[in-house]
Amino acid sequence: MTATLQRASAGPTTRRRRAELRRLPAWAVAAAAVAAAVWVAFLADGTPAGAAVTDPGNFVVTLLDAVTFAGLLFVAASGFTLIFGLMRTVNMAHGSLFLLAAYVAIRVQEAMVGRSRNIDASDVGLLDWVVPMLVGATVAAVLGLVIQQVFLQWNEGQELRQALITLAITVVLADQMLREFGGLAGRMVWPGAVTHFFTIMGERYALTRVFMLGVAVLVGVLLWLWLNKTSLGMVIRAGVDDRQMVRGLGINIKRVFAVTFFVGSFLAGLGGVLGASFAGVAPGTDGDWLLNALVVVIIGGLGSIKGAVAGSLLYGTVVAFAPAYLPSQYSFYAIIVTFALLAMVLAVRPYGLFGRPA
Amino acid sequence: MTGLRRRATFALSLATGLALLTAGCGGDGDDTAGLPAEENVDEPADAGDDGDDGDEEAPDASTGDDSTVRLGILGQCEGPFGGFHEDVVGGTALAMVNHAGATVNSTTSALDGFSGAEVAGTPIELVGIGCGDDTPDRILQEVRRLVEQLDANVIIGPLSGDEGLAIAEYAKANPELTVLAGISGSQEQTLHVQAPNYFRFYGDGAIWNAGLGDILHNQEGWDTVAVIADDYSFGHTSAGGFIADFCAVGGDVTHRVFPPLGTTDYSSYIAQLPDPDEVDGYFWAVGGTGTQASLEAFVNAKGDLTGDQHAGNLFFNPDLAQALGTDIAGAYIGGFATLPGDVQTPAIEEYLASADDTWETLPGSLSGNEPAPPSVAAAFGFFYGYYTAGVALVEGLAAVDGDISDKDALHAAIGGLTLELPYGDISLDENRSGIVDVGLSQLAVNDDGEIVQETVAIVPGVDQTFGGTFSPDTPSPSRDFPECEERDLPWEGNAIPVVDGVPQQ
Amino acid sequence: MTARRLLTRGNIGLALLVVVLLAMPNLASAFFVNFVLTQTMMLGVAAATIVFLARYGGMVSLAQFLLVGVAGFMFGNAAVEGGARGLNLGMNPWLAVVFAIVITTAVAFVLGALASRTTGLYFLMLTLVYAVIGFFVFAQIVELSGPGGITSIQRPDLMGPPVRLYYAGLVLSVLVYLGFKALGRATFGLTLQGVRDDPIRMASLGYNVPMHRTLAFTLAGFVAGLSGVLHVWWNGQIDPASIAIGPSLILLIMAVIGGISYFEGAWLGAFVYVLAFTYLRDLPLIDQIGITEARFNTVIGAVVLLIMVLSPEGLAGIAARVWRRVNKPASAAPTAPAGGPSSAA
Amino acid sequence: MTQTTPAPAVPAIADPVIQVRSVVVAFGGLLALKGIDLDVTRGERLAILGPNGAGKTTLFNVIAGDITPTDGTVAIKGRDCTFLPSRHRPRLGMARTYQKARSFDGLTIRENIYLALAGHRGRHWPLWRSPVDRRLDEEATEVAESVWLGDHLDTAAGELAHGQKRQLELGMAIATQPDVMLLDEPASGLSRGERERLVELLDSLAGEVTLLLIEHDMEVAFSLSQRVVVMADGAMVTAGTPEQIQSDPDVHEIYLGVEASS
Repeated sequence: MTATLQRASAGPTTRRRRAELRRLPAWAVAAAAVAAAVWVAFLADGTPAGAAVTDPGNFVVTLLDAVTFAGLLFVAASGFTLIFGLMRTVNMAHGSLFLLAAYVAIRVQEAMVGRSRNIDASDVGLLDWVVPMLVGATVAAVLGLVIQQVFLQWNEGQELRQALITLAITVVLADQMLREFGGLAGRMVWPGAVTHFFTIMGERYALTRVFMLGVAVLVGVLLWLWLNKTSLGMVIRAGVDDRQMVRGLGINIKRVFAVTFFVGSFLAGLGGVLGASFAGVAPGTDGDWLLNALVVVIIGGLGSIKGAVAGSLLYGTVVAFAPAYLPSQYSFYAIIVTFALLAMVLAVRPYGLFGRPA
Repeated sequence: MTGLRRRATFALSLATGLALLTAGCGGDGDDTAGLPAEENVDEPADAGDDGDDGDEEAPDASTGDDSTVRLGILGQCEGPFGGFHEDVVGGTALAMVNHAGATVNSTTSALDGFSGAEVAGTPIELVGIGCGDDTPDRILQEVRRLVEQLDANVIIGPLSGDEGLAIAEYAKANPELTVLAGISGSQEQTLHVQAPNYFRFYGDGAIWNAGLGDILHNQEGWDTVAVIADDYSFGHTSAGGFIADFCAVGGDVTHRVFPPLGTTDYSSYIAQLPDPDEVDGYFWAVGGTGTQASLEAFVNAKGDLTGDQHAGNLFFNPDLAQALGTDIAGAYIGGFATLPGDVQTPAIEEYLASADDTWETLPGSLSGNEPAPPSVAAAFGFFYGYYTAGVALVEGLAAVDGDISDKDALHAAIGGLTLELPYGDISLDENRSGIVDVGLSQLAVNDDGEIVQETVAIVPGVDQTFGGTFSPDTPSPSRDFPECEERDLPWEGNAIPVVDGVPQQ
Repeated sequence: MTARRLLTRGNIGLALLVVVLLAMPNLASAFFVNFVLTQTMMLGVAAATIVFLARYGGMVSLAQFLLVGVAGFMFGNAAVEGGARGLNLGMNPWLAVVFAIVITTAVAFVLGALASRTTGLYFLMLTLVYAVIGFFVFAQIVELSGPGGITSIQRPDLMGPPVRLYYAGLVLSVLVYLGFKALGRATFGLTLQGVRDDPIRMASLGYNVPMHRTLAFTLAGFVAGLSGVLHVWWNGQIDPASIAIGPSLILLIMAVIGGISYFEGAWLGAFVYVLAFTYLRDLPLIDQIGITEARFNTVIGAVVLLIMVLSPEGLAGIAARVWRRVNKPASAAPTAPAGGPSSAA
Repeated sequence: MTQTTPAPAVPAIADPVIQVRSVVVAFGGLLALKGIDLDVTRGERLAILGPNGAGKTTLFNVIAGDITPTDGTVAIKGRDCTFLPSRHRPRLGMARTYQKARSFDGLTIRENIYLALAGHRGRHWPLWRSPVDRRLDEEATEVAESVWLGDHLDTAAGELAHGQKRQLELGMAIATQPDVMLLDEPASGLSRGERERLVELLDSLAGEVTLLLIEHDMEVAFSLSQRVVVMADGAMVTAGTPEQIQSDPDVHEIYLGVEASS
């Protein structure tokens, strides 16, 4: 018996080696992160931005770009992940709701300002931006609710079927929006009050981007308060953690689902209006933003608000840093770095940073 | 376990198969000796293993019957230019009305086509309208539908650049076909493919910026410029035309930045541009949502857009970019589809009036696909490009006296045409691409304080080689081609100034 | 297998169908054969790889058209000689086919390995991201994709006449159909279905679950690659827009229309789609009810929506249900693994 | 090492097949196992009792490799298997069943058992059927008959009744002729008659098979096992022969009492 015991306890070395082997992807990712940081900080000469130590201004601006863009990503992805977290519905129509809210808001803003082209920021009061935003997001939310009530409510649990239903809705909505709003790009105009610039480390920077981040943070805080401080929010949070439990509590689950879908679609709409102010919208923007939301939640983990924050920051960082800090002749391949990011996250955590297997 | 399902689905497939077999056969009940499907549509029908059984006519008479021009139009009903479907069909229809005695079938929509077109005794019948979505794959399917199913023998279209390349290749493989490109702007479709039956009475994407370098360098005194353009063929071509022009007259391009399609946040790419004190100016060729987003990213990072430091291609205009404040007045814009929209001559007025006489209203793209006076659509390049193709078809037919059985003669006749058109004469170079007059414009503030586009010059006789920068032996414009080289341009110094819409001949 | 077992109604039906299809070039117009049916065969094979992964592996993939495109690009790069676009390797066309298939299979292996620890909806979304990133990769790496696509891609002389391409598609379709069917009863197919039903149980039985998923994806990639070679032969060109998200969705839509858990559904869906795409707008008065070719996407979207609402098993599923009802007294037919893939999520 | 073991009355045993040492499993902040030590000797039949949430299934999952412990080691047949993924267990002669029957619902009973056989033999990849498969099918048929499922060979597992599923589960476990079997509540949800058959079946297994079993049903547990371990709240409480446990007042209090009230 002692002999066998010794054999068993001879394990530790093997065991440590195994444990290390298992952590190998994590180490590789850590090494890659450190290498990237060192590259950006010291070695990145010959890149468009230059090494951070020699050109701190560019670095700070890129960092600000990353964080502000991450704010937009978060708003766009949070509704998607909320709906998935509670209902296991992959809402492929998320991008369509995003685009629809943007189009509606643009129309409303044009009506409020009284002209459809050459709108100068100074013509746009804060209300001329906030009201269209709320109207657009509400339209998206109502449509989302209708989609949920008509097409998703009765087949709950059939996840693939739901995903394909929303996919079909996306195809129809995209075509109908093309018919209604045409093929040209449209845009919301930021309110004049925030259209200013400031100087940081000798570089000019736009207040609108910071404003966008502010809106995103506000949305995030409100979402957090709602989920943590209201009884309905707590039910939803509990439902994300344990769906069976919520059912057992005797709560009107249908109402909870409807509210969640409404809020998730509203968030998609908010994202759409922010996106339309930031970069404009056109046919195809729906697909782009569905993709953005997907990348964020795949990185961050489906159904996790924390994950949406982390995913937005990581993805935003890659989007901002890759073109600036790849050697100039390779900056065309920045998009491929996104793929590398995805691959690294999946290698370490197949269900995303904060995700759990369904 | 699965046996039942399998059987059932087989039965269904079988049933549909048989049902469609009848449908597929269409109305022809004639004997079909040999394999109709053997008909080689990708290669000349006479080059190969058939022709021995001498069957009367292939089904649907797809090769014979040269007594009628069966016209197919390739438009785009989906995709980014989906809104222009009505416009482009309208262009060709108007050409038929004005030059072939046709009447339109509906006075409120061009898509219903026209009837009664006839040239020298040969009727022109519209057999179908193809519906592209801006991708080559789709337009190939559409052209095959028009040619192989609906028996079109003349195609007018397509609309966009990559589509044009695909259709030119298709034309090359189907020499019996006659293709008159619409406004497709890629260079290679004529310069490289050189299909003898493919004609473009129009400029390519590079041509539209011809003359801009001349003005900016020689008149405005720019020596260095940074270029930012979409990272795909149209962006490359458009930037390539500007670079060829600007460098030919002695300027220098110091930076070339190509943000990928699908970029949302342009700030990292704008950061790659030099600061305003480091170059004399910037040239913009970013389209779609990128127009707005990239200009705004520039304002955010580098400063306001000013007229003395910025120029651009067609996208750089106040209809597409809110970010252009009033400081932008004075900036130059490359020609767009050779249409100087605000120029008024008797010929132009007559052309626009003819459109208004033909339809009551047209739901063109410029009016947001709402009913509007047809001249709104007609004054725009998309409509006009398809108009020129239609006129070319009519005049080509007239030149061969309506006899289209000899394709070589027909193609030679079309190739030798010089069209006298409202916005300037158009002839073809040896690769059957248009030699055209290019209108350049400048942004200005109008009486209402709004930024508008005004034509300031017409550059006559622009061809696609730019004095030799581009030739059949050079690659397509790309991220690093063309290089910046000085050379003689035939149109340097020949620009005709335009004042208040009147060319100063 | 005895001769009697071979003589099932299903097999007879298949044989009949194949005979009819073989005779089609004599029966139908050239356009119908070379355009409609040839496309049906090519797209059917590609859609069948979606069905294969969904039905046996519980993985609904949106990346199959990407693999079709990878094969097309690789064939174009390898076979074209002296053009202005792509790598211009100028290989013998058949060698180029091998090259294209090998690369496509390798790409599928890598993508499959990355996705192998995810299932269900995660897999669906990940493959959607693959499809989009794949498009951008080809759009940005112009050395591989043109720039702006590879054109003038010739097919081998053997495949010269279009009708031969049809026969090639037909032969490939029959092989793929029978192969996938047979695979379902072979060890790998059974293990894959085990992985679909319960990956944890499979692991405790000694199976390497991620490896099974990876190899299934690789096999699907190999078949999609074959379809891709046919496709590029048929089309003569390929460009990044060929593999954008639109075509990827259409391929999935075909599989869904046909019935995503029926192999027959792949071809049925492809056929119905191509048919609708080609002939729907020719129907008299169809534009009177607001259906023009410009609104084709609305029609297709509505059809998919209708199918998913009424019968997630698609047309093949509906047919099976009708058949079951007709034959009800004959046997209490087992219910199909309805939406089988979703249950594995 | 046994001296340091907190759990009392683990008899010194020869030839241990399973050795669990100080195993701790934490789910987030929750300690599901708080340092378990367990030795199972070859041929032993051991039952683990305990109320819900005692950590029995977690311990099973650790031994079977479905869960990697937060701390501690697991050795099977003297080999350290702490980090060995579950898929390597069958090669060590181990098979298990699950509390909630995990069969492959889309496959037939024969195919389910076939997978157990093929998995054990390492026959995972062939793309076509061969004579080997026919032999495996025959074996699967025999196994199915031995668990009284011979009449349902071509029935999909998803259509089986609950009791039949458990029979199938057991069949898949015994198909590979393991010498260590982990059975997680094999009798749950079975009728009285089915339970008797189950006991009969397990009794009929060759004597050298080591049997580790979680069972709620005392009757089944006591009739099958030679030794009983009682767990509560992630720790081991006591161990002994079925007779000892049955008469242990502590066990009655912590286990039976709890169960009666729940």
